[in-house]
Amino acid sequence: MTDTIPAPAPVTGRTREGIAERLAQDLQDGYVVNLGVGIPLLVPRFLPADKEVVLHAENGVLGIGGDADPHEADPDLTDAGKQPITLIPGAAITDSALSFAIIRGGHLDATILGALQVSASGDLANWYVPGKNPAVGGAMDLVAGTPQVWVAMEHVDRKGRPKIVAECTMPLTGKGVVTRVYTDLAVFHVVDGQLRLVECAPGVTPEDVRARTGAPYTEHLAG
Amino acid sequence: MTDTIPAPAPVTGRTREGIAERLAQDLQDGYVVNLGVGIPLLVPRFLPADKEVVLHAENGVLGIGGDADPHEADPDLTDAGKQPITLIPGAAITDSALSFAIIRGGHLDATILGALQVSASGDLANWYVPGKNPAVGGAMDLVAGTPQVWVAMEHVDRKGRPKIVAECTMPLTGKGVVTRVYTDLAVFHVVDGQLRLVECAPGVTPEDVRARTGAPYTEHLAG
Amino acid sequence: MIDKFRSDVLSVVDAVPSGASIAVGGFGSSGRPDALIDALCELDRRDLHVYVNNVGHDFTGVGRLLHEGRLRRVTASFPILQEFYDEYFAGRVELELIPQGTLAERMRAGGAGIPAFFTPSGAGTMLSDGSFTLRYSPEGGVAEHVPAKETRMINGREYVLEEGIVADFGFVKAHKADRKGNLRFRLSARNFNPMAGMSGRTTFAEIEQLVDVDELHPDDVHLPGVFVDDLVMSTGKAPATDEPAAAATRKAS
Amino acid sequence: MIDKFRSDVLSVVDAVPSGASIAVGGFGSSGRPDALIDALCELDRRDLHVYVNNVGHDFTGVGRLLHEGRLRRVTASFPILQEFYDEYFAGRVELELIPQGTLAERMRAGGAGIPAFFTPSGAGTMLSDGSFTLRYSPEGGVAEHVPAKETRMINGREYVLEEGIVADFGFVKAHKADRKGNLRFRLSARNFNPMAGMSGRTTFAEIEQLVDVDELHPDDVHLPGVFVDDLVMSTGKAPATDEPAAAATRKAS
Repeated sequence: MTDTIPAPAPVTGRTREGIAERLAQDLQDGYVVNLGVGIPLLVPRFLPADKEVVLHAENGVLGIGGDADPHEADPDLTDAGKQPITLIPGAAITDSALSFAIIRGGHLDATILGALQVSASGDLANWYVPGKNPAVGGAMDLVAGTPQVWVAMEHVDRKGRPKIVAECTMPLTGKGVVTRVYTDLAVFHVVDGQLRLVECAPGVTPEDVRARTGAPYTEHLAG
Repeated sequence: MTDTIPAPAPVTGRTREGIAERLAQDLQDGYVVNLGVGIPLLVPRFLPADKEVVLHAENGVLGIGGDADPHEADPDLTDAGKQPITLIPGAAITDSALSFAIIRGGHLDATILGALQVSASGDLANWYVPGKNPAVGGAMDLVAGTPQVWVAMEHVDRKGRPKIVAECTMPLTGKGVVTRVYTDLAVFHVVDGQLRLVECAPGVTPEDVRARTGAPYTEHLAG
Repeated sequence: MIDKFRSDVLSVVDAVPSGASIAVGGFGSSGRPDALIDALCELDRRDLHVYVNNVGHDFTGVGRLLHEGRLRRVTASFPILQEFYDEYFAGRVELELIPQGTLAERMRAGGAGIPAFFTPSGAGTMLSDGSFTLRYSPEGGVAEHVPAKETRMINGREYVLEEGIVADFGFVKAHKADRKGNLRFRLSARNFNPMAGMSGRTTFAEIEQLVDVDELHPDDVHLPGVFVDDLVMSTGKAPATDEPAAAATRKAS
Repeated sequence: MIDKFRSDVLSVVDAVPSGASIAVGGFGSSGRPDALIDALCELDRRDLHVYVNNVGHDFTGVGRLLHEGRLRRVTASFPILQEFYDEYFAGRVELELIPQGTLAERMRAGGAGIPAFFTPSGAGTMLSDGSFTLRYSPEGGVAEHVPAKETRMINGREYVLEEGIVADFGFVKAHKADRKGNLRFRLSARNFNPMAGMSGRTTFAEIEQLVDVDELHPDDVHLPGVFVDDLVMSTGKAPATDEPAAAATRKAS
């Protein structure tokens, strides 16, 4: 990571909602998915009506229905962000040990997380900015156990620096764990420990992506 | 263990029921106890009415009420010997992992087991006679986890050979795990890895016990 | 939409190839998934490695698999069945004997992403020191021992390292289920069933009752549907009624 | 006869000395045993080591213990509270930061007689490599790191060895209990509570409702009374009603 990359020409890709909408298209019917904070929490808005995606919260909820309206909020029923929620029919509650048995044991289909950095080999940094307040929650368990770890994030940080980097400079959450990255500019897959650009957002060119990405990757664009 | 100990003069100690009755006196109100097969299964008959002893079965039953009469037998409710049982009010069912978490984690007060041999240092052999059919069940977990392991057995085997021996010749269930031994002739405690004779059965002399015991021990008889 | 209920047990169990490993619930005949086991026989599967507490009696349950020569190895704590031992001593089936609590914890650990754990159970015994016979030679004598297990002193006490079991399949019997695969067990028929369900990469549950998807309260689910792939109806005895526990509960004398 | 219910929380919590370690249930304020924690303050206990997922917000829960300077060390995954970090960076409280699933599994393992287990969570990170700061120096700079954890490659993957937590005390909040100590939790207030109850050498549970001993069906007990030593009534908010789950359950859009 460096501060000295010359600023590329402006490009407008997907909005945060657009990133969530694009990612939602790739969730399959019947998936059980854990969502991190940030853009991932926007994903449920964009699930097609013909897909049933079960949402898991690591405090022991399988089958989140949505945020609870104030009149139905129950202090005994919250998501991992401590927000009051509702349940779907067929929901189940577990204790924390069984919740993380589900996570670590690979029984979720996917986890969707925000990121500070993703490396060329799929390393993820998303829990701690040195010098700030450290807290990890369930992030390290989620990336260790879930077969598909999808990152949803802005392509560059607020200062315009790439968040997809050759090597993470931020403390790692897990090594070689990321399987897909959805950003405002592009979609990457990680295959055999190597990044592949598989899709550019509408109106974004491969050159736009290249100029804003700090890691080596290969292009596998359709069509 | 040897076949060549000269047969001592006959002595009549406690019956099997008598062993169970004597042991039952030492169970305290509120104890949660796991019972092995053999003499231990006779213990519940002799619990005083003013003591509540909760019986655990390793297949996940806390609070056995007793054997079920044929008309109330339920195939979904058995003890560790696969016999139909009843429950007491306040009983709880667990899965096998939590049942053994209770056992191994030291949450039972006592386990009462039969034995093939007990050694001078409290080693126990009770699961396997070489050449016969091997099966262990929960015995090794029970002796590993339970703070008090009480053996209830005949003092000598059918051939008159001592079952309390200097070193076990039978395969061990656990090393240094036995804390008390109740036999037809005597009661022993194991303190700091050493056997102590603390009580002779009525009509039995310390010499009778000495002649039928194959292990060194010290006498700590009351009165 | 998620509907895990299947009407045909054979087409479900058809996914199990010969040579597979299977974690099986049940304790004695209580909570034993006989419909799933019987389907293995119907489909003529062989060379199976079964993780199970007991091998059954007569020729039911895992005992039927044994009787029909379908087992390569049994990992169990209490495989009391004379025909099983006859086959074991003749070198026709392997026995990995482990403590009952170790079996339960190994199944749970495998399902929970824990590859190995230390336990005090079996330390200093033949079940950890490499002297137990895994397989006899058909000509007589020992062909192979269960390997010695790693041990470690922790706070002055000896512990044995045991591995989590991730079986190719989990076979479960449950009392009630909804179409999402949420399971509820009844009394001591629960036993190893949640563990077997966790341990399987793919898990099948045979059930006594299929209930509406809003009938099981979220707090009353014993094993969530996330561990279950397919549901089939159990066969044999009539489904147990709901409340014999009340009849079976009486004041302790 | 067994009756674990006590009317006076202070006489129960009086058993906890300064310097004790306590495993505490709750996730955020959901299922947090505030009556037991507040009693520690009333009794002026100090120098405590608390295992808990969150430190609370404002000055409630573990946050109150922090605010009153009663904590020596916090073992947690998500101790988000600015005052906590202020105390941590000033060297007045230690932080052992661990993954949330590791915290839950360590509490369960300790209660289950498992002294240590391997987990993939945290492998190759600061939370296992010895570089995380356990304690800052009051003069600035690092006084002590969390020691590096043992790692092992198993089937080509790196795992971290984590120890079971056996705490001196377990603090639990439950929804219902009977006098035998059998506990039932409600919705996501269950969370770490069963684990905290297992982890404590001695465990106290504060409860919202005391029910007759035959009211909890044996299949509906979430944590059996064998893990619980004393019961006290919870304080604060009115006991939750039984069936808001139905109200909170609606069709997913």
